[in-house]
Amino acid sequence: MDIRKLKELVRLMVDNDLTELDLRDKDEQATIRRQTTLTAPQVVHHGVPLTPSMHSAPVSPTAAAEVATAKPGASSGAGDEAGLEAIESPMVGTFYAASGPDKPPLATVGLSVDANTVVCLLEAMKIFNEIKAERSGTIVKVLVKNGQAVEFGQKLFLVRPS
Amino acid sequence: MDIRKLKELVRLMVDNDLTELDLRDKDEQATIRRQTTLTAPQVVHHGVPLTPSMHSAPVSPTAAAEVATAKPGASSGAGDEAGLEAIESPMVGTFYAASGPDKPPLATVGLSVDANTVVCLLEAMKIFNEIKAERSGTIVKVLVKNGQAVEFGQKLFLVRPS
Amino acid sequence: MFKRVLIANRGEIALRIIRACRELGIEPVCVYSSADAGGPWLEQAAQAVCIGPPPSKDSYLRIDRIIAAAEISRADAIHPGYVFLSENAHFAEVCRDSGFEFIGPSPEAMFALGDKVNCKRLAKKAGTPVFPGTEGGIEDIDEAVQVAKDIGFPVIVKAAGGGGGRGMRIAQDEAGLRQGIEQARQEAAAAFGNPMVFVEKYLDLARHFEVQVIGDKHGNAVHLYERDCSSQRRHQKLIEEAPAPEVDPAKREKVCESAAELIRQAKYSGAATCEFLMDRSQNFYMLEVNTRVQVEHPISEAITGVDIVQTGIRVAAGERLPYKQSDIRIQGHAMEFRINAEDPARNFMPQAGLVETWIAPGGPGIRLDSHVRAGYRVPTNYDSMVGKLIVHAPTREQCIRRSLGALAEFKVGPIKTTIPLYQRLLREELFVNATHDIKYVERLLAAT
Amino acid sequence: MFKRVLIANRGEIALRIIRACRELGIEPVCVYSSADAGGPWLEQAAQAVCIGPPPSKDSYLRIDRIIAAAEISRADAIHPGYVFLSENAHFAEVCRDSGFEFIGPSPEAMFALGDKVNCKRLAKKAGTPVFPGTEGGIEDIDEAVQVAKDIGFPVIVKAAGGGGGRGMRIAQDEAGLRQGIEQARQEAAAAFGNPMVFVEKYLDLARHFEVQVIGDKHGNAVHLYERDCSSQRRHQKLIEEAPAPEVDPAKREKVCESAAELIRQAKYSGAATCEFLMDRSQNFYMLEVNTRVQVEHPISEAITGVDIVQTGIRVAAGERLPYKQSDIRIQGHAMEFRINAEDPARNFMPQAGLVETWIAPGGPGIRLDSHVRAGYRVPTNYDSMVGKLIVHAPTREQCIRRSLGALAEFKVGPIKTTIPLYQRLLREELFVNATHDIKYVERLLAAT
Repeated sequence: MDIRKLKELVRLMVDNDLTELDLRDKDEQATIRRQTTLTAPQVVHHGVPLTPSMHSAPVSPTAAAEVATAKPGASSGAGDEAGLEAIESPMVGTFYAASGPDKPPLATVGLSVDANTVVCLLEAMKIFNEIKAERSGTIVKVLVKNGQAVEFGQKLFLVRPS
Repeated sequence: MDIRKLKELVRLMVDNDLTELDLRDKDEQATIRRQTTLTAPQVVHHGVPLTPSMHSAPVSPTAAAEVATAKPGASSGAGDEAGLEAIESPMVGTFYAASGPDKPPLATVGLSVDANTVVCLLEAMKIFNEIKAERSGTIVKVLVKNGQAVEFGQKLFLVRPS
Repeated sequence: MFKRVLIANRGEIALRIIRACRELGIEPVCVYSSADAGGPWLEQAAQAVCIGPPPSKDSYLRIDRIIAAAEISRADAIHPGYVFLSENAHFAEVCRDSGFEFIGPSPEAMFALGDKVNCKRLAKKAGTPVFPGTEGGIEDIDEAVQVAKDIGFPVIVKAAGGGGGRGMRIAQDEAGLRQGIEQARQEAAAAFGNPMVFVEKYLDLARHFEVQVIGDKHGNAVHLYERDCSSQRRHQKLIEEAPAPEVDPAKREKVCESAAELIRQAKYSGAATCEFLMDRSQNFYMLEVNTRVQVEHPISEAITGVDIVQTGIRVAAGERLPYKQSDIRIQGHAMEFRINAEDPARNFMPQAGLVETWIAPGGPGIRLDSHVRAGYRVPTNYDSMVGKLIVHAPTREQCIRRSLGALAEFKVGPIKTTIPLYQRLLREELFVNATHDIKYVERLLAAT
Repeated sequence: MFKRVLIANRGEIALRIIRACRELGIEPVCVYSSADAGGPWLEQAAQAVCIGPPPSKDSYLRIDRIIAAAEISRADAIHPGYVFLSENAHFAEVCRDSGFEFIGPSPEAMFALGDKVNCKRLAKKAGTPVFPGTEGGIEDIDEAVQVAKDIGFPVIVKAAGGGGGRGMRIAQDEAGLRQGIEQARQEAAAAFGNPMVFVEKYLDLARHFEVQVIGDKHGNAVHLYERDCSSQRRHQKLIEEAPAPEVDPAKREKVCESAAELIRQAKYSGAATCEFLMDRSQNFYMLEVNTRVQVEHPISEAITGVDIVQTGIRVAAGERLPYKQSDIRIQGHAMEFRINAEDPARNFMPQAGLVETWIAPGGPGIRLDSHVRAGYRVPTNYDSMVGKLIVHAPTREQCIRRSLGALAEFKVGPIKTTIPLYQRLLREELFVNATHDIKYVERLLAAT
């Protein structure tokens, strides 16, 4: 599903005040939900692995984003502490710790995670992508701040594997 | 004594068919001899060390010279054979092994030399400069050919010091 | 004018755009793949954002990540450079829809000139010379023979739905044409499910002649004269020069003006190149239009004094072209040598790896556009061009001499480059006399 | 044209002359001292001859050895470059007498313009503006006071036989002048055995304005407009630019033409520079004439398109100047930055030694004239200039921006260079607004 199609779908939703859209065909599957008030994103799940989950909310990404200046691998300086693994950003976007402004952070220090635990959201092109831990263990450090811009490969969390 | 002055002296000699000129003052001393036939140079001696001895003969330097292409230090490849020393060219010019076309070479392999032994002539600006061995020993190799152009620092002879 | 421009490219063209931005008072933002982490050009950017792993399809071709990088860096425009997404109308559209100015033509103008059928139609309207031939498919073979006789043999039979050389036949005479059409139809039917073929003039000893044009959003367009890019190998340009040597001045003016008229008709803004073949009688036939800045743009900059990249940014920001056609005059002669990390002695084997020695030439008339320095590692993921040497001199003869000097000064190692090939080509009689054609490099290479 | 030219110089100017020779089809021959063995520019010569040990007096200043090298290499002309023997009329004469063409003026013309009294006399005849003042020595103090009043204070009292600052006094008013003449006379008498002094106009906030001129052996001479070299430290030029900023076009034409007329009067062939001071009212006063190609010649090449070094060789070979004055037009703005191996943070301490990093800038409008590369060792025996960065752009403002970009790209280490100083000067209001003068760099350095 190309970006243009996704953006058209999101525009369709916004224009018509839709809150949820669920599409499936033999190659693609997408679930999009949005809120009509200026609140935080709400998480969705995706079915087919290659199709990203999305969530649209009329939040200005540039207003919230801080400019990323760190280089990947140099972004934390703590990524190679003995025995720790880093959860790295698989994309470029803005980091959100929680699924809404009133919600608690998805992952804090001490949280036990498994491969499927959603640890944060990354927003790009007004679409919110949930990021999973992809490993089992315990969060020992959160390396980025809420609203911070992150680049591909940037370390987001340190995890002590279990 | 600057070049202009020397050249003027030489021109004076040529123009007036002089064969010898001997000049001395408190700072400088020069002896210049020339032959009026197209033969080889004749050696002269100089008094004050800083003043080169000279000899003028209407020999075309460019006709006799071969273009020097070797770099100093790379000109023989034999300069650092164990225990040998090189006699290096103290100037730029054309190498003459003998003091005249009918004369034997001044230095051949096997010749014993001392510091004052004249081993060759170097010609530049129509002036012939005698080159001394500057050391005692035996000539073991002649590194340049008669009529060859040499540059400053180029190795001319290898000597086994005594 | 833009405050911040995101450059969706890498290497020398990223550096070229950085330099242009800097001089316009714009902050350049780079995106890069992890293979390009530490790339020397990134140091010169105001900001650099890693967008993905080494493969282009996961980084430099990822529209979503590039747009996301533009968002987080708060850029207000995106420059695509060349190759990658530069001729992707969808990308241009996404940029616009996402609120970023695309530094290049509108998606509509890009499509209008990018589609070959549409482009040929526009070209005819603008008076731009195109290949003569049957316009649509051939129904009747006798009619095709008549067309071929009208335009003169040799002709080429092409499949309407074709590509990749299949469904193509070159015919030297009527018998060959009749046979060729039959064969091409069968091949095209089998390959593309569409037996439709058409006939066009075929040129084998042509020169590649391309016209640099640039337009603004106010309907103005000028040409910056032409480039000759006949020194090619496998359709890859090696040496380009401007102006094209030994071309009749009146014919030059006419074809260059027709190219400017074509982009005016297409309401095109930004830099574009109209590519032609030129036959021995100096007739021109348009091949296609490239809707972006080209690798070889610096030689046109050299002979006209126009900064094409800066102008492209300025017109994208809505400015009018700062010069009229009458301001553009050819000054001297320029050549560009693409320094590719390939070994010409070993069938142009790519030479990725560490560059230990990089000694660049200098002096009057020498421009080097390169992101490479000693200690740089050429990644295996992208194309092999490590720099462009641009040489400008008062005449073509002096340009050749100056180029030979610069190439002799240029030392790269241990990786091999195409420098020795250029030292050879600059001494080839065909090139020196400008009696070369687009196949001469391949003929020379085949002969040795 | 010459077949082989011997270059009696080293470093960047040797390389510059090699490049010029190569493009003219001449074989360049270099001489070098043993300190310069392996010098990168020697690789580009057709032949290189070692002429002596490191000290200049034993190598690059040894006329006999240079002539001998010309003989053994069968050169037919000798190019002196700048500094070393370039303004030595005796050397020019020896070259001629030895059968080698000296690439520069005749000894007579060199002497005519090199002698200050003679030069001033010729300048007056040619209409070249000189400093007003007493022409000969002062006999009567009252008369000197009257001259000073006529030309306006401040004035400078100079010893006729003087030099090195002794016998010089600056006077702001009549009392100061009377006292100054007395003191200068006593000092001059003691120092030079000659109490004769004279009075000239004194300028303290002037700009350095110099006109590039070039003549042939057929009585033709043109000027290539001017350079402003006001960014100096201890009389060493740091940044040069062309044209001089904010100069009245009519005044420019007039002074430049007067400089061309001066060298016509002197029957001068080759390149020369007439140096002037320019006061705030844009009055010009000639300082001296340099009878050779200058370090900063490339910026004049940039704005006029004339290759000064090649032209100098061509006129020495007897050719006529290939252009008339009306062919010379100013195009854009150019600046040159002398990259000196000196540490501006530590009182410009010289930085001889190994250059490990040498990353040169590139792109449009960037020219680098340098013999240096990574791995080169800067010898302690010669001057500290390791390269010249020449930047050309359409306007002065764009030239400053382009220069800032190029200087930011230029990385040299571990030796320190003057690059950081230039990055600072290009942001100084006095320089940016062209309200600077020949002392502004020293004032800035003293203030920090």
